[in-house]
Amino acid sequence: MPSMLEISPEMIEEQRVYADMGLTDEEYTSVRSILGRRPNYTEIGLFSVMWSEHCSYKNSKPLLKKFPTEGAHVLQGPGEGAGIIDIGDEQAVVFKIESHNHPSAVEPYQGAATGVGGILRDVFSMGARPIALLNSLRFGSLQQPRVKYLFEEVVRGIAGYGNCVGVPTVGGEVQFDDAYNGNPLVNAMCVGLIEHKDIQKGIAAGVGNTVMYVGAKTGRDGIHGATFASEELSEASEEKRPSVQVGDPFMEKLLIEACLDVIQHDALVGIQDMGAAGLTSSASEMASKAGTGMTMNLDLIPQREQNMSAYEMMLSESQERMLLVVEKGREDEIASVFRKYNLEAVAVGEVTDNKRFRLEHHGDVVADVPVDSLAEDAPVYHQPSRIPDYYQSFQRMENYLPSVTDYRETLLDLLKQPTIASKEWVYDQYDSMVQTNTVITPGSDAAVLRVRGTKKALAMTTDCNSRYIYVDPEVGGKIAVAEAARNIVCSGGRPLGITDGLNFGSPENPEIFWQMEKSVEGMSEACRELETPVIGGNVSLYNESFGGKAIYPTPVVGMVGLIDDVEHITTSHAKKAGDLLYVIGESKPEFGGSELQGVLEGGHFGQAPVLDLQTEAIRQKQLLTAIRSGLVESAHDIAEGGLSVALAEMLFHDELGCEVTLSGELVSELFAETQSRFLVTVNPAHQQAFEQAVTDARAIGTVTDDGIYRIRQKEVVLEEKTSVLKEAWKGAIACLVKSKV
Amino acid sequence: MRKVKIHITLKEGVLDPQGKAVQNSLKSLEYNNVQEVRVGKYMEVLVEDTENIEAQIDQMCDQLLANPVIENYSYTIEEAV
Amino acid sequence: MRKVKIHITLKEGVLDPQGKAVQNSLKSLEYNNVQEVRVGKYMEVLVEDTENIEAQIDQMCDQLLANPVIENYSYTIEEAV
Amino acid sequence: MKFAVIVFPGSNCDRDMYFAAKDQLGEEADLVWYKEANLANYDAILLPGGFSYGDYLRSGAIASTSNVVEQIRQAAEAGKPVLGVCNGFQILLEMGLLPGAMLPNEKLKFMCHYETLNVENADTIFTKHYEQQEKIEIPIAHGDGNYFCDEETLQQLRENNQIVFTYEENPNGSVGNIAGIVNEKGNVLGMMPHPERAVEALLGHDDGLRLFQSILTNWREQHAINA
Ligand SMILES: Nc1ncnc2c1ncn2[C@@H]1O[C@H](COP(=O)(O)OP(=O)(O)O)[C@@H](O)[C@H]1O
Ligand SMILES: [Mg+2]
Repeated sequence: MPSMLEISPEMIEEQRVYADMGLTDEEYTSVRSILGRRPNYTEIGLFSVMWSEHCSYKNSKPLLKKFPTEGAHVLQGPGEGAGIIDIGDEQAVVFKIESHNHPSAVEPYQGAATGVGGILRDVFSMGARPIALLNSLRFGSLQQPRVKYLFEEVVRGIAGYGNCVGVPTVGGEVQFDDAYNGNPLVNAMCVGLIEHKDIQKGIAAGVGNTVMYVGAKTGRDGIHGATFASEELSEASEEKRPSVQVGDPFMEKLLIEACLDVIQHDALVGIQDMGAAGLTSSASEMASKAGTGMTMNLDLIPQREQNMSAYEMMLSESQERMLLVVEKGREDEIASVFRKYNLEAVAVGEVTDNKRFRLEHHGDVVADVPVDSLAEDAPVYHQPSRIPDYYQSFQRMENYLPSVTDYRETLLDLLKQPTIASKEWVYDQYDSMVQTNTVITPGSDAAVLRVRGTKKALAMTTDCNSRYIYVDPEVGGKIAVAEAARNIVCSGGRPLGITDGLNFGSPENPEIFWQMEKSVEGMSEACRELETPVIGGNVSLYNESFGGKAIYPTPVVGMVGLIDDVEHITTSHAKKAGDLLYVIGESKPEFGGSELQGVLEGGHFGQAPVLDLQTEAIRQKQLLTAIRSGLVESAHDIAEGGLSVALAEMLFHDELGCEVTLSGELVSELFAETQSRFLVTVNPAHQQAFEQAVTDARAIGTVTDDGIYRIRQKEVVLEEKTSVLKEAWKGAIACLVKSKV
Repeated sequence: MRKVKIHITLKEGVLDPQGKAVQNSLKSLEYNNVQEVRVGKYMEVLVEDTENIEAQIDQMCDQLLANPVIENYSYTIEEAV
Repeated sequence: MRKVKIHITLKEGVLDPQGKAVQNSLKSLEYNNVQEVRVGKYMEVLVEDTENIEAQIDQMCDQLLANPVIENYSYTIEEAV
Repeated sequence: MKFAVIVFPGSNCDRDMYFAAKDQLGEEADLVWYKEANLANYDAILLPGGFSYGDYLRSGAIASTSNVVEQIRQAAEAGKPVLGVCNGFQILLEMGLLPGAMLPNEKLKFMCHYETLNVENADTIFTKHYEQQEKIEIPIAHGDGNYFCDEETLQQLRENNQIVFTYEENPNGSVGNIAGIVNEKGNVLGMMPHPERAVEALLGHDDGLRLFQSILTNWREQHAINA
C-alpha cells in the first residue's frame, strides 16, 4: 500500500486512485465538494470505507426502511450495535446477526472465527453479557473438495472462537446447494442478556471528554475489509488475501469481562466496538451520534507493526479492539479496571464541539473532515429493479408434480440430503452447554436457555430456506420469518422479534435488486402479521463467485422468543408410546422449491408453496396456547421433506415407532412442503382438550414402542425400522465429509 | 527413504496470539531479556524417495500442510537413517 | 540480540494424533510414498544476549515451553540480524 | 464449607462451578481472581474449565506457571480437596500434581455431549455418594482430553486405585479409557468431564451433584472428628 506521502491529492484525482478504493467518480466529486478542496490520501481512505456498502448501506437503505421496527417491547431498534427487547423484571434480551462471507471464502477458519468475535463485540458493547451464539451457514455441494475444506474449516473456526470465549453455540442451520459453490455464507448471531439499567450507547458525548482505546494492538490486518466485503469475489480478491484478519479469542474473553466491569463505572460515557472500517467507523459514528466532533493523535494508537501510516491505522480491521469515551480527568479509574485483566486502556483523543473529525500524526494534521459527512452523508442509491425472466417463466409453468414410486427409498434419499441430515457433525464441535443455562441443546427446533434466577427461558433459532426465496422472493421472505416463528412456538415460546442477515449478489444487477426488494417486502409483511419487529440486522451484498454467478438470495432470519415458564419448554422428539400423533394443517400438492424437487430434478423451479399469514398466525397462537396449557408432549414444524421427514425426525431421539394412517394423495401427504403445518404428539388424556384448542388438527395415528416407522393407506405403504432411517440421517454428513472425491 | 523437515511459520505482520501469550508468560517468569516469540509448526515427514521430490514437497505444502494465506514454509531434505 | 530456534517434538512412543491425521490426508491426496508424519512445534525467540544464554534457554524449555512427560526439545542459537 | 473457584484469565466455567457449589450444593463459594488469591481460608479448591491463556502453547501450561499455583500446591499438601475439571485437570497435570499429560483428541475435533462414565473408585472423598461401578451421565466439552501416561504410570494408577472415572465408550483416545484420576493421597482429583454441568435436572442430568455432595460429606465428617 503506497504511503500517503507518495500520493498527493492531485494524483488521487488524476489517476483515479479512489476507484481502487471502491469509490465512483461521482462519489469522489461529492467528497471534494464537501471538503471544498481535494481530499488527501488518508481522507479519501476514510470516505472510501465509510461510504462502502458494508458501512453505509447505500444500496440497501431504501429497502431497510420497509421493515417494521417498532413494538411495545422494543427498547432499542436498528442503529446501535444490537437491538434490545424487554423481557420483564427489568431484564432485556439483546441480539444481532452479522455476516462474514467474504473473509470466510478466502480464509475459512479465521474468517468464521473473526465473524463470531465481531458479533460478540456488538452485543457486549451494549453492556450485555453474551449468553448464546448461533450461526447460519450455506455451502455448495460437498462433492467438491474445496467446498468440503470450506465447510470443515468454517465449523472449526466457529468452534475455535466460541468455545474459547465461553459463550455456548446453541443452534443454527446449514444448507447445501450448488448455488453456493464459489461463495459460502457465514452468518453468526449472538444473544445477550442485560439489566435495563446497564444499557450502553456508542456515543462520544461531553466536549472535552477523553477517547480511550482498549484491546489488541493495531496491525496492518484487514485493511479495506469493508470495501472487500462490498465487492464481488474475483481473481483479484485472491490477491487481497493478506487483508484477512486473525482473531484472538483469549483477548476477546478478557475484553468481555473487562467491559462488563467497566459499564458499572460512572466515568464511562460511551463504548463501541471497532468492527468493519475499524477505528474510522467507531470514532466517527460515536461523535456523529452525539452531535460532537473528535480529534485523535494517531501517535498514541497502540501499534503492532513498524511505520504504520495514518491511512493504515484508520482502516485497519485488527480484531478485539474497543473505543471508549470517558469523563475527562478520570481516565486512570477506567484504565485500572482494564489493568486487572492485563489490558491496557490508552487515551488517544478528545471529544470536540466543532463536529469535525480531526487526526494528527507525527505532528501533522493528516485528516480534517466534517464528521457527519463520514457517518451520515454517504450517498443513497435507488437501484433499478427488474423482474427476472426466470421468475416469469416459473410463474407460467404448470404446477410441478413429482412422480414417486418407492416411498421408502424416497424417504431414505431425503433423509440423506445434507440439508436435511442430522447436523450433529457440526454442533458436536461446539460447546453448547457452557454457562450452564442451556435447557435444549442443538437438535430440536429451537435452542432454549433458561434465564437464571427466574422462571423464564429464551428460545432462539435461525432460519431461511433460500430455495423458496429464489423461486419466489416475496413468498420466500414470508416463509423465512414464519418458519423461524414456528420453531420458537414449537419450543413453547412467544416470538419477540427478529434480526435479519440479507445476503445477496450485486445490487447493481436489477434482477438481483428485485429479489432483494421482494424478499424484504415479504419478510416485512410476515413480521407485521406475526408481531415480530426487526430490531437489527446486517447486509452482505456482492456475493458472487468467479464468473459472476450469484448465490441464491438468502435473507437469513434470527429470531428470539420468550418462554414465560420453564414448565412450558417443549422439544420436537416424541416422548412415549401411546401418545397420539396430530398434523395441524392440510397438505397440498406444492413442490416448487421443495427438497424432493431438488432430489428428482437436480434443481428448483415452479411456484413456491402458498403462505397465508393469517392462517399461520392463528395456528401458531392456538398451538402455543395448547403447549402452555400442558396439552402437548412434543411439537415439530413440518419443513424440508414434508410430513414423512418431520415424523421420522420426531422418532429418532428414542428410536420409537409410529402407526400412521393417511388419506388423500400420498406423494403430497408424505413429501409436500405445504406451509403453516405442525406435527404434534398428545397424551390421550388430553385428546379432547387439545382438539378444542387447535382447530385445524387432525389425528393421524399413534406413537409406538416397536421401533417401526409404519404408514398405511389401508395397506401399509411405507415401513422401515426407525433405526435404519436414523442411521441414514445421522451419518450422512460425516460420510460425505470423509468420502474421497 | 528421506526425512523431510518442514518449518511452517506465520507470515510477517500476521498476528500471532500464541507467540504473544508465551512471550508474556516468559516475562512474568522474569526472563526479562525476551524480546519476541513467534510460534510455528515443525513437521518431520518420512517419504520414499521419488523423482522430483522437491516438487512433490512443495505441492504438499501448498495443498495441505501450510495455509498460504497466512503462513510461509521452508524445508530441508535429509537421508533418513 | 540472538535468535533462538527451538524445536519441540513428541517423544517416541507418544501417540501423535495430529501427525496421524496429516498422514491420512496426504494418503487421500495420493501421496502414496509418505510413510510417517510427526508434528511438533517450532519457536523463534528473540533474546537480548546474556551470559549463560544456553542455561537460560534450557531453563525456559524445562519450565514452560516443553512438557517433559511427552516432549523433547532442541535448539540452536543464532546471531539476530 | 467454603469453596474457592480459581479464575485464571481465560477460565470460562468458573461461574458454572460457583453456581454448582453455591446454589445447588448450598455452601459458601467465592470466585477468586488468580492474582488476588489468598487461599488460606478456604476448605476446598476448585479449578474450573475453560481456556486459561487461550490454551496457547499447551492447555493449562501457562496457567501452571502463575503465582497462585504455589498456594494450590500448599492446599493440596495440607490435604484439602482440590478438584480440577477439564482445563483445571490440564493445569493439575502441567503442575505435576497429577501424573501424565494431555494430548489432542484422537479425532482432533472439539466435542461436546454427554458421556456415560463408570465410577471405578467410589471410595474417595469425591465419590462417596456414588456406587462402585455405577454408571453416571456427565457431559464432556474438550479438544485436548486424550489422557496420556506411560505404561509404568498406568500400572501404578491401577495398583493404587487412582483411576476414579473411566468412559464407557472412549471418545478421545485416552489411555485406559481414563476420564478422571486422583493423586496417591486421594485429595486431588482431575477429570475431563464436567460434573458442574450436571447438577440440575432441568438442564438434563444431575449425576454431577453427588460429586460435590461427597466433598461436603467428607468435610463434615472430618469436622465432626476434629471437633
Ligand atoms: N450450524 C449449526 N450450528 C449449530 N446448530 C445447528 C447448526 N445447523 C443446525 N443446527 C441444529 O440442528 C437442528 C436441526 O436444524 P434444522 O434442520 O435447520 O432445523 P429446522 O429445520 O427445524 O430449523 C437444530 O437444533 C439446529 O439448531
Ligand atoms: Mg424446525
